[in-house]
Amino acid sequence: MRVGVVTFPGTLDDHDAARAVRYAGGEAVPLWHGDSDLQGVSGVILPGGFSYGDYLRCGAIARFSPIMNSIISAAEQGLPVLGICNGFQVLCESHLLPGALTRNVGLHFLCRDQEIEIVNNESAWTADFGRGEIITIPLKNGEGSYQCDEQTLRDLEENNRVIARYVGVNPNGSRNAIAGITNARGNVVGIMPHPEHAIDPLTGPTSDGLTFFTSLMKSRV
Amino acid sequence: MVKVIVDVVLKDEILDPQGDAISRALPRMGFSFKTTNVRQGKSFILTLDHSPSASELKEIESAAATLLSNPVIETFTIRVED
Amino acid sequence: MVKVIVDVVLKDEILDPQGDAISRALPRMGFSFKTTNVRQGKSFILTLDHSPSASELKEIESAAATLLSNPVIETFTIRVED
Amino acid sequence: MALDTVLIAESSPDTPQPWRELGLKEDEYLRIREILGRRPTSSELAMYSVMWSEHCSYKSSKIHLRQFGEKAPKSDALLVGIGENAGVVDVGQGYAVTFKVESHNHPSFIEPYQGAATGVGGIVRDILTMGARPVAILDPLRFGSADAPDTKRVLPGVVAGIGGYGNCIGVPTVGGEVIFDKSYLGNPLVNALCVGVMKHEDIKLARASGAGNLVVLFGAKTGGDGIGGVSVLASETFDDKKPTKRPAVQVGDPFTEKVLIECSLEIFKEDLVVGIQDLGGAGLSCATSELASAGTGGMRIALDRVPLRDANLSPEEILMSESQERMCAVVPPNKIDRFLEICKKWDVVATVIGEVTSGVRLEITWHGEVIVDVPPRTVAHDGPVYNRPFQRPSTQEELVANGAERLSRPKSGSEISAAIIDLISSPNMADKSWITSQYDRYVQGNTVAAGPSDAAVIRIDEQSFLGVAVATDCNGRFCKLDPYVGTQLALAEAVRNIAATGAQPLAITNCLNFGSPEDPGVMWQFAESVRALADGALEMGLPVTGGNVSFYNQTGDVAILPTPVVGVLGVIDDVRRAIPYKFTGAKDLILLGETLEELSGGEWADRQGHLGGIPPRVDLQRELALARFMFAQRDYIAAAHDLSDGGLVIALLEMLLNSQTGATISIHGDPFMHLFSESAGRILLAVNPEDANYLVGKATDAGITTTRLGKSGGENFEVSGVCSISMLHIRDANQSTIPALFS
Ligand SMILES: Nc1ncnc2c1ncn2[C@@H]1O[C@H](COP(=O)(O)OP(=O)(O)O)[C@@H](O)[C@H]1O
Ligand SMILES: [Mg+2]
Repeated sequence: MRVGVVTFPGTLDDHDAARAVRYAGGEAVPLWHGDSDLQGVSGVILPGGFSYGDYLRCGAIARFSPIMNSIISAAEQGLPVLGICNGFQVLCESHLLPGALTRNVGLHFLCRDQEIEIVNNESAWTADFGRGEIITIPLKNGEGSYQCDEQTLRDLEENNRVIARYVGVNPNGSRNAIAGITNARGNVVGIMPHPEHAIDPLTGPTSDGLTFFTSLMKSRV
Repeated sequence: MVKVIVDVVLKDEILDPQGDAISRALPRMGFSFKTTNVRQGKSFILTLDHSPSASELKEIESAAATLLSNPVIETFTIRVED
Repeated sequence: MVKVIVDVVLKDEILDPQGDAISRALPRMGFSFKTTNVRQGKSFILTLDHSPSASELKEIESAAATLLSNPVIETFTIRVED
Repeated sequence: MALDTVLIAESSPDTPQPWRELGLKEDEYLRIREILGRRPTSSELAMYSVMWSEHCSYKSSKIHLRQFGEKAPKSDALLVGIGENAGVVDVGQGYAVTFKVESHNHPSFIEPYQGAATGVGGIVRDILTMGARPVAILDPLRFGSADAPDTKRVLPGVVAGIGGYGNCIGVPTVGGEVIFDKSYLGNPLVNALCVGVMKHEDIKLARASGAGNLVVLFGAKTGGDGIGGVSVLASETFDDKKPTKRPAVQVGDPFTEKVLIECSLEIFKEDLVVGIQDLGGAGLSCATSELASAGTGGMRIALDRVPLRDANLSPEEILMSESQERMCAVVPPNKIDRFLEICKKWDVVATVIGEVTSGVRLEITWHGEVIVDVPPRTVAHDGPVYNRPFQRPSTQEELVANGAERLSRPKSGSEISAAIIDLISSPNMADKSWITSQYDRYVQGNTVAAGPSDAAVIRIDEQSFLGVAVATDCNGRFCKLDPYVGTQLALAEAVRNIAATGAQPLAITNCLNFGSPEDPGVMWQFAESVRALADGALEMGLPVTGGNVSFYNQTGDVAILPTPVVGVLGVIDDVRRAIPYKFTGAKDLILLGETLEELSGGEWADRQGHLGGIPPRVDLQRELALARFMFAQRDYIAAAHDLSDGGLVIALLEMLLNSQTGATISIHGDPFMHLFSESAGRILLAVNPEDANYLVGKATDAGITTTRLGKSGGENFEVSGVCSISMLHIRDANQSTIPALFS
């Protein structure tokens, strides 16, 4: 399966996302922010980093790039899209996902190995997990606190759109300890911690994150 | 030179950890004035070499609503300073 | 409720990468108004339940000069909004 | 302000010039006049003054640093030595690794966030300039007392600045040091080390050759950053009305740096440059004169072509500006189109500002008028050299006579318990994860080990699992007691950290942080330190590949503890076989190396407010034997941790805390001495019980003393017959100190 990995200026984890796709048995296709051709990929990953320096607001400038225009329309047609960290922020800025990510309550960048519980194992990117499975993957960001209004929160909770929740102490002040969410259709997923950094215990805390990518390989959303 | 300033603040219902941290720090630093609330906002100072026309102001407003602020969590106001 | 707003901006001679990034993004997004310069600042909105006295304003000024701004690279102004 | 040109300078020899305000000595100024055969123009004066400064010319240290060349061990690994932006070593499989440390001490005191951030930016560009992808950052830091109010200002800012920059450019920060001592109050040390990786054929050098090749400036636009000093040229001599307030504070733009990294690597890949230099201290003055001087000598620059952020800058200011995130490349004319195309792809401003000429002079024009015409070597390399007087201070005798071994020591079990808790919770020994959790250690996906590991281990090839290990060390108190021994102890410790991971030590870099070279006592510390490092490098067969000198680290007359930070790079053929620093399951605990009664300058003595005596003995051969043993036996060792600050007790507790278990050990002899002595040449091992006899046998064969300490397990740290402390209590003591001070 061919999976697109987008590089904006300032993207950092694109190589890692591509490596994760390869580890999962897929082929990673680099997508450049200035192009608008999705090259027929079956899924797209918006990796972590600081697109355009994250100046202004995280993900705000990236949202207006040519590649995002194509991704937004394809996602609305059902193309699986995974936004990790900065990618999650871009998805919120693009209104493919509701809410926004704001400054961590601790006010610091925080890099740690984080336990999360997979709450929804029906999305394109989580179907290979067990429901309620607890995994450990790295969290690393300064603005990872998920915020939204009451109505949105209710909608997310009632419609099984929370993908994952932080286990234990809430690391950043996210509402309902939300670590990731999906759209109504289940093809667009945003997740704050980094599954692509947990694909091999040699270089990450676990290999738990690999399942996000193998899920896509099996999915038929 | 004319300055058009876009002030962006978080909506009241959105958590503002920086504002809260400042609230807590003020008394600790020995300041005695009492605040009921502290919020931190952003401002964007656009310098123009002319007074903005009505249509330019409209464009600035649309930039403020799309690029400079995120309507999901923020609101903005615009002031012009000559 | 009275709002005392402390506006903090980088000194003119200090590089503002954020402002520069916005300058570059605006035309890319199709906005046609021309800016000679964009700077990004911060604001602190202190809400008080009374009009600040002269001595309170003085204290706020000193908080602005120490906690809220970094005098090495920033300057500030204070406005009161009733 | 009137433009000062070469023509004007020739016809107005007596115009008074502000050489003194620019930091030049009278004989230095006269020397410039002699070189040029006339008075310098104000632009030339600006260039010479900054290039002949201590920071750029190494005028006080050069005489000593020569030993690194003279005593250099023969090394096949060294591909590029001292003199380039950073040294390069061969790590096998066609890979080359470059690494270097630099200091940004003073700027980080003035503005901690930006000072530290631009320090990281600067060293990363030095590494990039060699043709390498930057793959890791380490940050050796020193602050004043942890509870001093100014430390609360400086430390959080410095940490946020390093994280803010390093995280944003996508280079993992994987190691470093955080040490508190009152001597650093008012003079924190912010050193940053960067490691870069490339293939042999990608190595780039900083030289301009080939007449007709183009000089390209690319990256950020030039602003008035860091030219506070040179504004005297504008104000005092020429125009008093001009605002002279220029920012001494440089602001970093990590996003521009990240883009510059990717853009440069793409340019290197297509082999589009013949020489390249980053713009650091002294900006264009340095880059143009160094490129020309290291090449054939001739270069012409049209300074008015430099893209400016501030249109009011004078040519002198442009020459001196230290605006960040800029690079200067020498590009053959037939490759310039492709070069500019790649810059455009990355949205990087690139401008041809001049060309290499067949002459031997560096000529700089401003709108057609010649404002600089100099032999570049006289600017870049032939600066003044001082042999500053040095002398062992008369107070040294008294200092070394007052050993910590004579202090009264804890004896009873409860006194020893209290000393253990005091030490593990002391700011120097406390858990630093409040700091390191602000750094991205995962980005690039090659981090095999990061702090609190003894050394960082980075994979450099995904197929073969080739990797490198890096560590930095220095105990300034040891160096104060004896700068020669102290420096060799720093080297020994850094090598031991590499050894503890099972890597093979390969090369040395350093950052020599000292007080004023004009103080003969400080100069003695410096001379001893350099001599020790050169001797040590020779004895260990490890080349010194580069480094940095930072003088004038003092508050008033009081210098910081001499702090020669030593960085060592090791190579590891298969990172999957690296020795971890923590373990799971029941293990036997074995100590390698001998413990002597050595408490002076150590952590326990420091907690008693005591500094005096003789530092621990250093035996570099013994360190090498340990390194060989660790490498040979790496597959039999479950976990290892080197002993250094705080001795056995700290090494043990750190290993146990990381492994989330307790232990029971027994000690033969004076328990306090064995637990708290800081003898060098020791490593703690955790091994599977069935491997213990084998390993002890092998160590004995290698001439290494071993001690079986006991076994891991349980919920307490128990020293049989002495004390038993709950690990929960120890963990709490260890973890709460730093957050309580700085959150
Ligand atoms: N303490 C030292 N030990 C070894 N080499 C040093 C030391 N200090 C400086 N050097 C070398 O001198 C050269 C010039 O250093 P420097 O001016 O700091 O370079 P740059 O301006 O590129 O940072 C470099 O090759 C550097 O490695
Ligand atoms: Mg350099």
